[in-house]
Amino acid sequence: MDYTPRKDVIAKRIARLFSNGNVVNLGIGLPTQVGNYVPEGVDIILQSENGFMGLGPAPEKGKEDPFLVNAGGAPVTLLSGGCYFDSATSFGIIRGGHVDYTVLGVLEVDQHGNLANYKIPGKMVPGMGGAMDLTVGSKKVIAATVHFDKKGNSKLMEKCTLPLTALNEVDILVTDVGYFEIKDGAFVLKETFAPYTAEFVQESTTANLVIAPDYKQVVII
Amino acid sequence: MDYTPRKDVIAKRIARLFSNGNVVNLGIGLPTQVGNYVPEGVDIILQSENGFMGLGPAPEKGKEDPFLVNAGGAPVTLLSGGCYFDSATSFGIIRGGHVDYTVLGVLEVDQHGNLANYKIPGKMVPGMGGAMDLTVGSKKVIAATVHFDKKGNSKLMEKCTLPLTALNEVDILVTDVGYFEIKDGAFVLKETFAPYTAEFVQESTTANLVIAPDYKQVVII
Amino acid sequence: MIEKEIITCEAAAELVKPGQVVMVGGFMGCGSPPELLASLKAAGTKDMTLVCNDCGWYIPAKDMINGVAINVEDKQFSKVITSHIGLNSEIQRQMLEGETEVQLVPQGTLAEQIRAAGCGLGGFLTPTGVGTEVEDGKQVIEYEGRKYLLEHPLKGDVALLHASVADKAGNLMYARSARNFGPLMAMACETVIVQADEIVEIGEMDPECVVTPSIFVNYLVKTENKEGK
Amino acid sequence: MIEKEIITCEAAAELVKPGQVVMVGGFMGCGSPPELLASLKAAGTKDMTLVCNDCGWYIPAKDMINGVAINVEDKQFSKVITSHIGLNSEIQRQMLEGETEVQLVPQGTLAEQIRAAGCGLGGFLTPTGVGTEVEDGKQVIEYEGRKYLLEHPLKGDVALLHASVADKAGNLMYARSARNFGPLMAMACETVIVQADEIVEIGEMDPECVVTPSIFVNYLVKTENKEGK
Repeated sequence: MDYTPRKDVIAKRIARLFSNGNVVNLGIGLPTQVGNYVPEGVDIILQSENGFMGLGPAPEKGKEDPFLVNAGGAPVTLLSGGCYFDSATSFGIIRGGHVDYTVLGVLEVDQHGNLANYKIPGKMVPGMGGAMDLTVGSKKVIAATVHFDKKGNSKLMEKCTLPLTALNEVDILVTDVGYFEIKDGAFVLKETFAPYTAEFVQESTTANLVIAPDYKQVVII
Repeated sequence: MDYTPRKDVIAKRIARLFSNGNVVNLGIGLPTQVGNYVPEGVDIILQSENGFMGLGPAPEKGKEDPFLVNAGGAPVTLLSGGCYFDSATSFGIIRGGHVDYTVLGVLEVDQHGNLANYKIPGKMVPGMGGAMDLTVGSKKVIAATVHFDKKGNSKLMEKCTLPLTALNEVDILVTDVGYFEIKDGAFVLKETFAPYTAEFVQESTTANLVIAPDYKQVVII
Repeated sequence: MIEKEIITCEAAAELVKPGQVVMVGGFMGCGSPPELLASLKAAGTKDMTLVCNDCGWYIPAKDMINGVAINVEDKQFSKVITSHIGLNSEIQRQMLEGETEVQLVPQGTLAEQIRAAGCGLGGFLTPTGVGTEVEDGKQVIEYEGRKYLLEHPLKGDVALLHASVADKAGNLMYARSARNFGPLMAMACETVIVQADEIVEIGEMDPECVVTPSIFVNYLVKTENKEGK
Repeated sequence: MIEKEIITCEAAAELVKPGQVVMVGGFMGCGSPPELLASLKAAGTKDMTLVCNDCGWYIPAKDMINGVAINVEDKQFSKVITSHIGLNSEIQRQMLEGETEVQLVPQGTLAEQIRAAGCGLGGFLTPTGVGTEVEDGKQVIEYEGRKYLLEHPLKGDVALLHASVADKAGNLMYARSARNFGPLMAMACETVIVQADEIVEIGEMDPECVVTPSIFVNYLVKTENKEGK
């Protein structure tokens, strides 16, 4: 079965996990795109770790406010009902379990829910920013990644090799192939996204994989 | 030499310790009176541990604001330039050493700077309120008390017998007889208030007492 | 932004269950929600643990009874965690006669314990209480030559707070010195119920001046009698 | 209420000495004081330790250089304590080539360390970093079945902050997401210097909306070019 990376599929599936009133933090990069696909009628509150909640869409060109940026430094807007706070409060919100979902990009993720996404020793050392706090503090941690790396290896690992962002904290992994819960040392396959099948995932996975009793193939539009 | 308690003398002398811009917290009771005697031209900022700075005088009768009270629950006002904060910030200010002087009442104070002012086991157990934080956190702690108890015993003790509010934290003791620094296990007499003399203090003190080289008798008006 | 449910005082009181840890904002009653506390009294719920800076004024002879004193009077709490009870003779009596367990905590430590619970911290080191009875049973940790007590977080099931203004999303502002413990308790409790003197539309509150972000608030109750108790 | 001294950028830069720990507000430059940093660059002060959430943008090819990146460029800091340097290739280069010591700290831990210093705490227990490289060399304390790292306070000599409005007493408000580390650093440093876009008379600021109380501020500098860098 052929595989073509489809980041939009990942963002779309994740966006459907949310329900009304959820507080969500979206990491930089692919996770940010999730915000574009939240279904009509689902009203979530985006928290931005640099100090506000009620994060809105990017402003029109020319209307950027230099004093209102997201955690990636890009200009954004504030929705009605949002508010500002300092960084200690912001991370109090995060660490205190008041964020329902955090969506984070991935360098490595393993069957134990370990996540590595901030450092490749000797090559890429940007610092962890808020990622460690977000991973430890959020009620549910969603890892978002294309299913295969550039060499064609599955991103579903038995054990991370890079320095960890956090230990055993990832609850859900969404790739462009399927939706997995991470539980008891295994990736539990809940859904594959058509045309991919459970067999396809099984064949390409060396890590512990369990097919959930309620597994199904779904179509992501 | 006769002794008549004079609380106003204590408040007046303490008020002269402050300089422009000092941040001061006045305890309930006698210490509150200190605010009435701050010299013209000295502009201090009173912090109120229940959540504001810029504490002003009591409002006119009939103009009390039920949402603006001091730490004793009495109606007060806010000076221009004051502001409000929550209790964690308030005690961050106190514990963090941002209060220059705290003035506290005394049950017992000893030559080691120990203070007991919150509890008489079995008799009076009001709780420590903010007193422990204020005593530990303020840059300078001033204990304020009449010089003799009702039985005529000096309040200058060798060792407190009641449960302590804080250990070795009192820097200055002001009574209606004199002004003392507490240093190296002794009360260091800096001033007596006329008509009292150093001899009078010596005769009535059993705790360690040192007459400061620059000791002088002063008149408090 | 979704709106929070606006409920009655009576419905609010029903959300508070026996055995729960109930945090009540306020300092000598200033910042306590009088109507929520009155309905809690009427509901007669017992066996709760109270966390509150103090137990309010209780001087019946002068008709000075405010804050949680009306609930303390009915012995609704089997345990009270507080910093000061000096102006409530009734809780002092209950404590001395062994009717109610009272745990006295330095005010700054109490505030920080509540904050720690809300902020996901497992504890903090404070110099307050070193060398006093407060130290009993606690771990002492030395850092840079100074001794500190290791204090742990304090969380609650329900917070009962008073705000001057809420917007319908649940963002709060408080009135002057009535702010005190409100913002901390809002972060530290599962269910947060706020008596607001005014409830405005979403967007009417300056986002720079919001003190408690909406995400911490579960229910709003509109003050009926603005003069309060 | 006494007024704070309003000084020039140049005078402000002279208050910052070699060897000092300098805290700079801002997140990707948003909330950093551009004119104070420009004068610090002009002063050429070296050997300082920088505490800042990040090192700003440094992409010279796109003319995107902001925040402390202009000072990093001149190697004014011998040590940098920060949470993120991903958008500043120059500090990454200095770190990898051993020219500048860089200590990377989780952002929430950094914020809380600065707060702890300002609030007189000797440390706190955070779950962040357990089981990662951040744990190395730190005490792990278990509480209620969960592991925490004991982290200690971080204080500074000088804070360089940006406010939208200051009153002459030194009370501050910030602009939107430019608030971030400012209020924390103001409490944690001996000398606090604030570049304010607007300076108003005492009494003109709503006391409910003050974010940083005046007592933390030592000097004010009025922004000259409001467009900033």
